[in-house]
Amino acid sequence: MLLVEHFPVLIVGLAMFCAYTMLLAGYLNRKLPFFISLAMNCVFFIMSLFVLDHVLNVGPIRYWQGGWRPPWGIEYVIDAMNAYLLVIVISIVILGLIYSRGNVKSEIEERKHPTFYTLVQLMAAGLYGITVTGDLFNMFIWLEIASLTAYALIAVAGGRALRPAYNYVIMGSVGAVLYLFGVGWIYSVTGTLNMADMRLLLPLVYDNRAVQMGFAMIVVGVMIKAYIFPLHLWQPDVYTYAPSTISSMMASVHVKVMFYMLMRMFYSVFTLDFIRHYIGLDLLTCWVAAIAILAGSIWAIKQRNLRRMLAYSSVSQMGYILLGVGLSPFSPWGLVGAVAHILNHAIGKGCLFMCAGAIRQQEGLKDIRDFEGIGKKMPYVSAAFTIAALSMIGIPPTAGFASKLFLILASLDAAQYPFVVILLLSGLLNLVYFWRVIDQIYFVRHEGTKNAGEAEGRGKPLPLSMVAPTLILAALCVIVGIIWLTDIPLPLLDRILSDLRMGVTI
Amino acid sequence: MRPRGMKTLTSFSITIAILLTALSIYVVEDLPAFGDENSPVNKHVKLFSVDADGMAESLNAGVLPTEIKSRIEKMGFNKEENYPTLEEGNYKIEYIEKGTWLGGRLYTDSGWDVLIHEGEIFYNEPQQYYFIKEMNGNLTVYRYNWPVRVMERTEEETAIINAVGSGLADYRGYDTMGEETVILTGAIGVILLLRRRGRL
Amino acid sequence: MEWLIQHVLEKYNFWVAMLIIIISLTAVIVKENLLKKLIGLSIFQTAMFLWYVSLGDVGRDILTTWGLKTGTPSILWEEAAEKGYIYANPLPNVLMLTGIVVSAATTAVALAIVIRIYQKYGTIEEDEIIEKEMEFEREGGELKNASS
Amino acid sequence: MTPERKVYKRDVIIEVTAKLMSPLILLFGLYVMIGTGGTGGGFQGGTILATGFILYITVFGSEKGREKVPESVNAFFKSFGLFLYNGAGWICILFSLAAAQWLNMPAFWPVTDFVGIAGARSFMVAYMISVGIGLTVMASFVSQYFDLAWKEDDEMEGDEG
Amino acid sequence: MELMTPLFAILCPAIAAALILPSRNHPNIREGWTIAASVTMFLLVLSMAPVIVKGDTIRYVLFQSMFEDIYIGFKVDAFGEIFAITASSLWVLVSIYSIGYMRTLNEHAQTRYFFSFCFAILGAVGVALSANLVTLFIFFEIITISTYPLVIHEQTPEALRAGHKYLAYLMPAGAFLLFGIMTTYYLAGTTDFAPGGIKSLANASPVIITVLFFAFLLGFMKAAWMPFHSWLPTAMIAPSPVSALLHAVAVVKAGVFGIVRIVGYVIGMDLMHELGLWLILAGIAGFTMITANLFAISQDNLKRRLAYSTISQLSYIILGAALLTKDSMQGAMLHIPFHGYMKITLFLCAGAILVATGKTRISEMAGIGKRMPVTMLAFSIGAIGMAGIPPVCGFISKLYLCLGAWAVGSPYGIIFLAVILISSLLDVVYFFPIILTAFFSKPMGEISGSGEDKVKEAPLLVVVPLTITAIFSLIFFVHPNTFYIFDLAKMAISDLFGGV
Repeated sequence: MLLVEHFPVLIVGLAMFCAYTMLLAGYLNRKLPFFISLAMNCVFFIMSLFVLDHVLNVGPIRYWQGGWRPPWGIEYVIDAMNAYLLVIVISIVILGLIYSRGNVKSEIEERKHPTFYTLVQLMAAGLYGITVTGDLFNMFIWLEIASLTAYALIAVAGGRALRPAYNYVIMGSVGAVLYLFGVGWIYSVTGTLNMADMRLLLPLVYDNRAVQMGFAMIVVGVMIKAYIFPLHLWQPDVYTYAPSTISSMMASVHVKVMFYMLMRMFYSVFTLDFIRHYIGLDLLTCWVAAIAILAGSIWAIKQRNLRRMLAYSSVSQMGYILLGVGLSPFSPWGLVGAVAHILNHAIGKGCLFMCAGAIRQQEGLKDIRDFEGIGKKMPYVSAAFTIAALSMIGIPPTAGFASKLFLILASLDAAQYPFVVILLLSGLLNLVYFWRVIDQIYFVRHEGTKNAGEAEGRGKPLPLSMVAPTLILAALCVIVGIIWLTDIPLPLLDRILSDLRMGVTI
Repeated sequence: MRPRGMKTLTSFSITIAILLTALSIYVVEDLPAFGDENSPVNKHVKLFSVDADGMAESLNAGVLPTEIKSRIEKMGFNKEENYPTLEEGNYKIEYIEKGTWLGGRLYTDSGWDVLIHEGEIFYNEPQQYYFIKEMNGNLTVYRYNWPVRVMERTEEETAIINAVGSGLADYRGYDTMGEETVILTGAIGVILLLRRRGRL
Repeated sequence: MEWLIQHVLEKYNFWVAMLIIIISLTAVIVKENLLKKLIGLSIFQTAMFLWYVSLGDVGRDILTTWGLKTGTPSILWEEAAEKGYIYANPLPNVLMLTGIVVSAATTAVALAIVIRIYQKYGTIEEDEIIEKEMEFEREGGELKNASS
Repeated sequence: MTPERKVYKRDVIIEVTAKLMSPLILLFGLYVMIGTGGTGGGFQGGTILATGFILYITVFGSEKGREKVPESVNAFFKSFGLFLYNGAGWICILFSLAAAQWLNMPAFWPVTDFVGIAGARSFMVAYMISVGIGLTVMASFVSQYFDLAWKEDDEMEGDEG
Repeated sequence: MELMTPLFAILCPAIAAALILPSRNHPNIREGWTIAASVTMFLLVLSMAPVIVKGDTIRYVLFQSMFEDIYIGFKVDAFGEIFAITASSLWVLVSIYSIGYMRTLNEHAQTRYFFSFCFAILGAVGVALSANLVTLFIFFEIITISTYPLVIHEQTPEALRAGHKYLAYLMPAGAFLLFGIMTTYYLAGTTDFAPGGIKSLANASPVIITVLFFAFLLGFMKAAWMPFHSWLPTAMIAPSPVSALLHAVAVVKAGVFGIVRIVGYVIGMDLMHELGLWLILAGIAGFTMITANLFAISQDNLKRRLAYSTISQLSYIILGAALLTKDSMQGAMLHIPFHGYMKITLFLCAGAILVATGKTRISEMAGIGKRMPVTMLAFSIGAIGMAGIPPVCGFISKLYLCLGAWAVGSPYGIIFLAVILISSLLDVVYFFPIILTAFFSKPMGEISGSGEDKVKEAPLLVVVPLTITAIFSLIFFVHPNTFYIFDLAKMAISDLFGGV
């Protein structure tokens, strides 16, 4: 075997190995775990780049755990989609770690840092695992690791974060169990747990009610995790009160990986043929996504707490991705839009949450109406916020414009004209609630500007470790946006389309 | 006195619960019968059936008929999908009498057992893969699933007579590692949330 | 009778699992007490374990057309052959061992959060907690969001 | 907020029984943990071990329990069990020079010379994986018990949102 | 031919913006960057003119996008070159002017001002040079966003309200434009500008073409055609140089430019004529010309009056494009630079008056002509040109427009000819009173600058640019081919109508 074929399992396994080490190291010295985790994740990042290169040039990696042939053992399959997502997840986790270096000091007492970083590392391991695995039950394990760590990491903020965290525990566990239950339904009529094997055996029993039931349960369970519109109710409180690092990590990568599970279900386990002809879910998905887009934006407009606003904005942005997936049966550009928006939203929303945390840490401000003069006091953070907000609105040449372009083209190509209107309208709604913040930051001048809110470290300038990741993400918003306009990502997209068995290339 | 969020949460999840359960009870009928030892989970899953004109002879002769072979490969169980190939010499066919006790399973029907060299790295024993059954002029092709294969092979592959243990720690070892990590996660989470003394 | 055998006796385990799921989900939703919610959740998971494991069982006498068979634990032993026993399917057991561990860990974390909530609010009744949070906001301790 | 600590009076019978029982429980747990060859396995064994400790702690209280199961040992076992398990996988990759996958026993691993590949697998499963699982499960449950059962009259921490 | 000149021309303001930020504490260096960038860009743009006059077009593909037949790049043809020359040449003068203006009024946040100004100009020139609709859209949005800080420069609540109105009009316009562009790509498979229209668009159904046309019309709301005009007078709260360059030349002309592009290079004259869309467009333009002038008469605030005059003058260009005849098209193309020069003169004069006396209302300007003769002379030149009276360049373009309207021939032609003449008359009606009050009416002490009567000319940095623009608007009359404008217009016409 080539060495690069070991890299996916190395990434997941070593991520956990590193977590155990961090626990011991944290017992000896409280500063150590952060550096261990940072170094290891950088190594993983290089590995993931190698994996992406190998996948694009040679082909998918299939790794048999324990040397057992897939239907008997656990198989890891890394095709273009996984590799692409893996690179995104690892890089954003690294940036989040760097950010947390300066941020955690002000939000969590010092004696808890070792366990905090261990849990963050374990969450990262769970996310990597979901990304690379090719086995339905194995995916459930990683899902549980990622979720459990998330519960604990949200609740550690204490105070108002506790009740949302508990809601999340209940709803998230119900979602996970629903997922496993759905897997059980499918397993009961095919007798296998491997995704590729399942994909070959399922068409024989597509009209079996158990299969359709399993599909419904899996979709509902995963939708709870990915807060697709009607099931998003745990999310705004959680994102509002969780530690800044955690809300930025969850909003940028956690939910993306959860949504990736949904895409796997749609494209790799079941086929678009099943979704269109046996349960007729394609247009329904599009409309759910459309409602999510509009409702999320309207809720966001009603908010006055910055992070709550961003949380609702995430709900609407997840609608974008779901809309792309829903349009993909009609037009390949839908899938392209979804794939592009996974990256764009990860970058942009991560940057926005980091900015929110930075503003809260330095000035102790949460209410948008108190933001006068932030532009003067913290120029870099507000510049990053502006760029990321423009990307969310979809102003060229930022990243958001590219995904809007793809999705509009997809809905034209699919002859689903209402969605064109909805996409353009939601761009304007995003303008409304983001521009309000930008105005407050830069332009509004009241007499006797008041600073409500008291957080420690208020007024004193932010450490570089918090500003740098924010700026990097903001710069990426522009760079990625320009790259999407070129034809550089074309081979990647073609490979993703063929690996997800769209049967077409662009 | 409850904010709107919780209300909607309740109504949503009640509807979800009722929907799911009603649906499930309706769907249970399509499940294989409880305790059926020939169900896909317990033994083998049905792939397809062709009419047997002279295929029985070739099967007895130990040769897989090209029609069955092509059907199987067209279904996707081929080299591209990383399944063992059905070339000559890579498989061997055995006839199994009705009532044979094999692989921890009692054969309620007689048929041909297709064993395949799977080409794994350290084990290259031919393993039970397909089962072809003849009934009223039709050949039905089945694909064996986990339990048969494991019951047949676990002793010489892992030297563990406890199939649950071998499955837990060996065949699906990576799952179990994740599971232990989940336990560790729970413990660390509790430490993070509650512990007020000691070093961690 | 035929109908009964075909629809109830053949599948009674699944029916039972479904009923337990109804009960547990109702508990999760309706109960105001956080611990009772948690208990409902655990019952939900356990019902799923029952459902899974009953997939793997073999050899009910009602069904078998071939002599007397009962499923035995899947531990290989020589006499099984001539005794004509057949093994239960080990895979669901493997999976459910993992599932049990996961549910245990989830319960632990949830309990920890409940304890934190009790330390903070002095109660684990949801509506009282929300009442206290409202007081917080009236004191201006926390921001009031416009949507609620 | 937390209710005031009650002082329980000690009971000889319970303490003696606990003193007698818990070592036996631990022994049984060890037997179950190693005995993957027959029934049993790491998880069951680890749970039984944990019950042994928890019985002791319940009877003698957290402080004395802490003396018997120090935090350092606990933390060490928590990680060490998983080191064993995870390492068992890496060993296979290392010894086969990245020719075999994770947890796939290479033909020229020292043990395989005596007991063959299957024997080596069973050795690894019994003495590395099961023991690893057992240690982790024991340590995790004990520490969870410590943290959940530990009543402390600490004040409500302030509200950070 | 392949030349990187357009790219360099676009990069100039970007580099200047990048350099302005670090040197925010040294005003001289900061404004030095602006001047240098503007001059360089003007020379680069001008250097392309001879090539184009020879009948060649300069293409530069920045990169190929992943849609086939869509590339991000520049294609400089005669029409685009006209607009580019206008914007870049005026940027030189306005940047000099704005230095004097900002310093005299010592405004706050000058760095932000110059920074956004650079990006606005980048957008305008980018729109002029872009090769297809997608590139044009990118630069269009850049204009919209980068103009917002300039509009709300005062940061007073009413300035913010004006800015919100600005966005409330222009961002939906961007949405419409995007819709139009994607529909065009979906129908035609390409978005490149082709003289005489994109061929493959012709076999789409008339309904869709009409929808497309209206989407584009709404998308180019920057052209301030009625009834979607009211953002422009509101945006006049911005500092005078902004109103001068952006709201008389760059932004609004970008909108008009877009409309002419659509008429001539995307939908095409034939299609416009078949579907009778030209009549709708011409009707809107004529309505706007008359109504805006009537609005203008009632305004007392000088800049608002100028804004309404701008709205009506822009509609001259739209009308010229809509009439679809050679002469009218040429008149439209000539009116872009000519009106730019004249109108910028007027705005700069308004700014100069504000700098010198702090007056914004016309009723207060009685007798101001005696105190600042140069400014008011320049102002009267601009006003005469607006009315289309020789010897100012406005006469030429309006002459061509009238010829074009006559050439339409049908009763419509006569009607639109009458409309042009009437609105020119209205121009006279609302411009000459200003000149009269300025020169020939006695200043009343309490109105004309409380107490002090010693109002002098504005500082030199302010007066020189407006003098230059006034002189240029005379030069364009005697020698219309300055900066190759006239040849370029002929070039564009021959491109559009095939052969001279």
